[in-house]
Amino acid sequence: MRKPLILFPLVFLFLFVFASAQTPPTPVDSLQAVDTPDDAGGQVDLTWKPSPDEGRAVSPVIGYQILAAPAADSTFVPIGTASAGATSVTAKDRLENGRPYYFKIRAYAMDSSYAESEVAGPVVPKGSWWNTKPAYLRIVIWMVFVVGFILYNIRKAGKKELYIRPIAGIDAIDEGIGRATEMGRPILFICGLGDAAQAATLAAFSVLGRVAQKTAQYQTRLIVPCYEPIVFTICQDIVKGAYLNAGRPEAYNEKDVFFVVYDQFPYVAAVNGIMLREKPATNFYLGQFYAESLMLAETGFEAGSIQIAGTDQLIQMSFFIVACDFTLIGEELFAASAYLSKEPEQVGSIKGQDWGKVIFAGLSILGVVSVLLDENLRVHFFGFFRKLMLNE
Amino acid sequence: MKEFFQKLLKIDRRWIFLITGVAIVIPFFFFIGLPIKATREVRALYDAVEALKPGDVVFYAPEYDPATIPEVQPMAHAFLRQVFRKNVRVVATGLFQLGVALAEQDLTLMAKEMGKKYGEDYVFLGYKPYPEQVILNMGEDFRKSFPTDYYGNDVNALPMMRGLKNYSDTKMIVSMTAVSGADYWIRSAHGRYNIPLALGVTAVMATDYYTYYQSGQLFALMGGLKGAAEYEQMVGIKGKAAKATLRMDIQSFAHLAIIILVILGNLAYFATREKK
Amino acid sequence: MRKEIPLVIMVACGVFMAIQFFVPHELPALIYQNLNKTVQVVGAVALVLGIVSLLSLHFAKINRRQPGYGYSYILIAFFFMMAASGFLPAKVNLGSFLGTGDRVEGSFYLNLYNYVLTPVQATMFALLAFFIASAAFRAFRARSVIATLLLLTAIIVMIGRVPIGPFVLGDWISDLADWIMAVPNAAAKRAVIVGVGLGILSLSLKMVLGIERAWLGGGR
Amino acid sequence: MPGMVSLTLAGFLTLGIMSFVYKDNPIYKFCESIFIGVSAGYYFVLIFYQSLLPQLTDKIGLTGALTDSALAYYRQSGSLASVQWFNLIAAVLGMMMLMRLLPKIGWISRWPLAFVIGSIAGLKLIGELQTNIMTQIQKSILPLWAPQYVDGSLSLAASIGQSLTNIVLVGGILTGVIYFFFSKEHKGVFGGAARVGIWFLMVTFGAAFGLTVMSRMSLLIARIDFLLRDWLHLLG
Repeated sequence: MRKPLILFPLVFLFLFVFASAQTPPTPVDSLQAVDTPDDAGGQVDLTWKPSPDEGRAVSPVIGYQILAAPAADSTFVPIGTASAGATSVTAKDRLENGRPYYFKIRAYAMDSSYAESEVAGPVVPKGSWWNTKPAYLRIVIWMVFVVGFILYNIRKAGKKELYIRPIAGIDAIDEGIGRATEMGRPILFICGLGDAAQAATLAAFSVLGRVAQKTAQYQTRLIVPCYEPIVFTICQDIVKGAYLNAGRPEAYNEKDVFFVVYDQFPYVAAVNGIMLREKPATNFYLGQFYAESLMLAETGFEAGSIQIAGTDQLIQMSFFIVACDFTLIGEELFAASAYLSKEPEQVGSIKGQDWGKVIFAGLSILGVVSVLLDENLRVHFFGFFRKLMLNE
Repeated sequence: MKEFFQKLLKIDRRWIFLITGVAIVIPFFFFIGLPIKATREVRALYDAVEALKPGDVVFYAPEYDPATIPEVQPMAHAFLRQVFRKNVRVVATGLFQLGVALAEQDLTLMAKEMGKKYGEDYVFLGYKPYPEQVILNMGEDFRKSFPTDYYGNDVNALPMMRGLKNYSDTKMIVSMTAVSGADYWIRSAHGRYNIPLALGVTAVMATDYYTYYQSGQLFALMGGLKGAAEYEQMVGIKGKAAKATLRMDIQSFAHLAIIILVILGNLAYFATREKK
Repeated sequence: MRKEIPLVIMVACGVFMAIQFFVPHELPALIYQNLNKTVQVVGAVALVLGIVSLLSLHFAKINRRQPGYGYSYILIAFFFMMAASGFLPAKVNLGSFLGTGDRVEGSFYLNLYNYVLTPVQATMFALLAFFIASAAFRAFRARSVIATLLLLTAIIVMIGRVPIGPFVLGDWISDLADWIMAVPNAAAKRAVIVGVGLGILSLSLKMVLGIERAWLGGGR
Repeated sequence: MPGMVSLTLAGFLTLGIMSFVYKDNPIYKFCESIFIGVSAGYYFVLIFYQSLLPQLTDKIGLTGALTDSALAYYRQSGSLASVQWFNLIAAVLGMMMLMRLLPKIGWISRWPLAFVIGSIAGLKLIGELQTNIMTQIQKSILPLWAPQYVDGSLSLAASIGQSLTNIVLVGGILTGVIYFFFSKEHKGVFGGAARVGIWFLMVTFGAAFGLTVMSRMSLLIARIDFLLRDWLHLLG
């Protein structure tokens, strides 16, 4: 739509030269200009009442041109257009923050005659420091609730022992390490194919920390082939640190935490090769996984390894459930670090998450019930909650 | 009988591989042409594109690698054919490192076929790592992440990019994707900048993204070969070009083979278990 | 100091990124965009580190004459061939079947990509079909309620989503498959999303607050 | 141009990689090494040209930052928007990352890592809340009794159908969420609900698996199509 509008002035010029009789239209009325709220600046909202000649029979108004100038008496330059029928526009071009601007609107008629409105302004466009749109306010409300819950529980956590239900996949982690130690075979740990930006990868890091600490104690070999370069550097730090903490820095082998390749299938080819050659006793697949999940898990099965998997990717969970011995489903992966560490702050955060689920469930039930209830009650009372919490 | 079942339970997986392979090869020689119905979620994209005016711009984000060509490319081709046929213009990125070359090939091929000109009818911006950041940057201005396009041209020098600042100057974002990058589009492009978003995904991903379709975050969703076959039929692609339609037939038999294997496995499991 | 400064940097960046979401002003937006750019640069440099790790691993294998060290020669040779061809000027002609240098159509670099990486990727992906068949055969046993549900829905979806299902059994099978996709599937998926969402939220919060610092190495 | 050499290479590699389905063997190892070497080289070049070079040259990066000193630029233009500060930061952090190669000061690489991880964690904090939690609640609020009208009159069958669907949806979401409760023991009614929740999860996993079969089969079909049609010309 924009391109033809840019051509308007040219067309008008052409018509202006060759038109014979012209009847200038009535200009637009009540032009108002205000700085656009909740923006980064450089924008001004203009509103007006349309020219009554939009609908006249002889050469009706076919479009508007927006003009701006730094002073009311200086030269106005076109900065945008609006089509006939429009009553508002946000001027975006050629406006700088912190400088005053005056605006007027030129109504063009079919025969290229035009009329200018009164000048509006001055307006100083500026950026806002806080987004006051309701959608953003609701996010703040939610932040206060959910983050508040988590923080509250983290603070409270030191005072008394908190219960966490058993999670089979997490209990299996120690078993897996024990098995490898008994069999004298290595452990393979894969942090997934996600980058360090993915939460599942971050969750895998903390499990890797625990596993590395144990393998350092038991002197079991830990192989960590990495996919993403940043993840690789972090894994090195984690394993090295864990061996240091366990008092066995000499047992750390830098060549066992290595970067393979940043490409899905070459990576799988390499890891499959490692599985078939090193025959690890236990394989960990924690983090973000894609199509390779099943190739890894099936090869691991062929190699006779116990396999423990966890991911937040729904589809890959289904593969892991089918092909692995233990699977951490979704949030269980995120609970793993807290569960393993038993640190009060960590456990507290899990409790905070549960409270988050309570509000989720509570709001859903409230919503469902309110839909069933009397129209008035719903609109006035529960409607308040919905407006407060939900972007609809 | 029991012995047979016991053997079946311990069968070498290479036999399973062989059976699967045979079940796929044989139907290639017997084309039946089973009927395919268009579903609501696929039709939504077709209708939305049909409703566009010539000169409108769509943002197109192909993110699939050679490995997912069979599923995603038929959709991409059908979609591009329809878009170019409607004289709608296309701005594209390729934010998946393995798919950049493919994205470029697809666009060039379809544009050539439909007689479209680079820089006027379509623009390919190319690849930058950390897709989510790039997607967010483009919500401010395409030029923030892509001062130059894939071919190294200054973006401002391309006629089509004039007056095209960010997503809000496009009518919709359509991503044909086989990677989790789809999440970024939902979260950062639709979530933050509120542009209508449609996805074409692999059949695997369809489960994941169906929720987003239901919740309205996606206005349309195409899943796998089936979605592609439906789209091909709506756009009216015929003959050899309609790859998805042809292959849906064979798919049926492959599925049957697996189901029979699972049933056999269960028979064997129950037959041997009772005797213990 | 080796752990405190990174922690401070992380907390500062984290808090800033969270808050900037609510600030439309151009200043935070500007910082934000440039932070993103920085993330890209750091990622690119990390890849260089990764490649150094890969090469040093294989050079070490060769030096120590570890079993299979011969393959390391091949890996290293192909790496340098690929990298060199990518950096060679386009003018350099490597011969009729190798192509030219640089990353232009018909160059050695793109030929290697098209004729080595691409077909092998597609093949490996296709191999998954075999793995799925074997996994399904091995693991889909109606051992318990849970296992039976898994098996049954898999079969219904498999048969309902291909043309032969409705063709033989009638339209109800594809309707049932669609209903499973649309209703129970969507319901459970939302539960997973909410759980994962809370998990990520809490993890991010712990990161921003500096409680979770596994990434710094060695826990506490 | 690509000619026989490339095609033969492609065919050889394909078979070599496939051979591991049978068992690990020297040809597989050989192909694996080629595959990794080529891929590593490919990304090395790609990242260099597509992200390192453009970010660190021109106006946006190292050379820019070093040539026209950031401060001078600021004084001259007076506007923060055009300052090159950030490019200097990016370049310095990139350099710090490289310090890993030197064992003595390798620890400094944690700074850029902290930078990356912190930025991402902060970004996620809001993003997750908005897309994955708020939106999902909104969509979970459904009427348990959903009257459906066909041609203006209430259709009982359709209403019951829709209501049932809604009840299953709401029930599935709630029980699923209960399954993920960690701080309460799963027993009694609560445990029963959690059990129903895991049933729903299993249905989802089954559906995901079924769909995946579809996806993967189509890939294999395409591969075989290529073999039979384009390579062996067995099909018309």
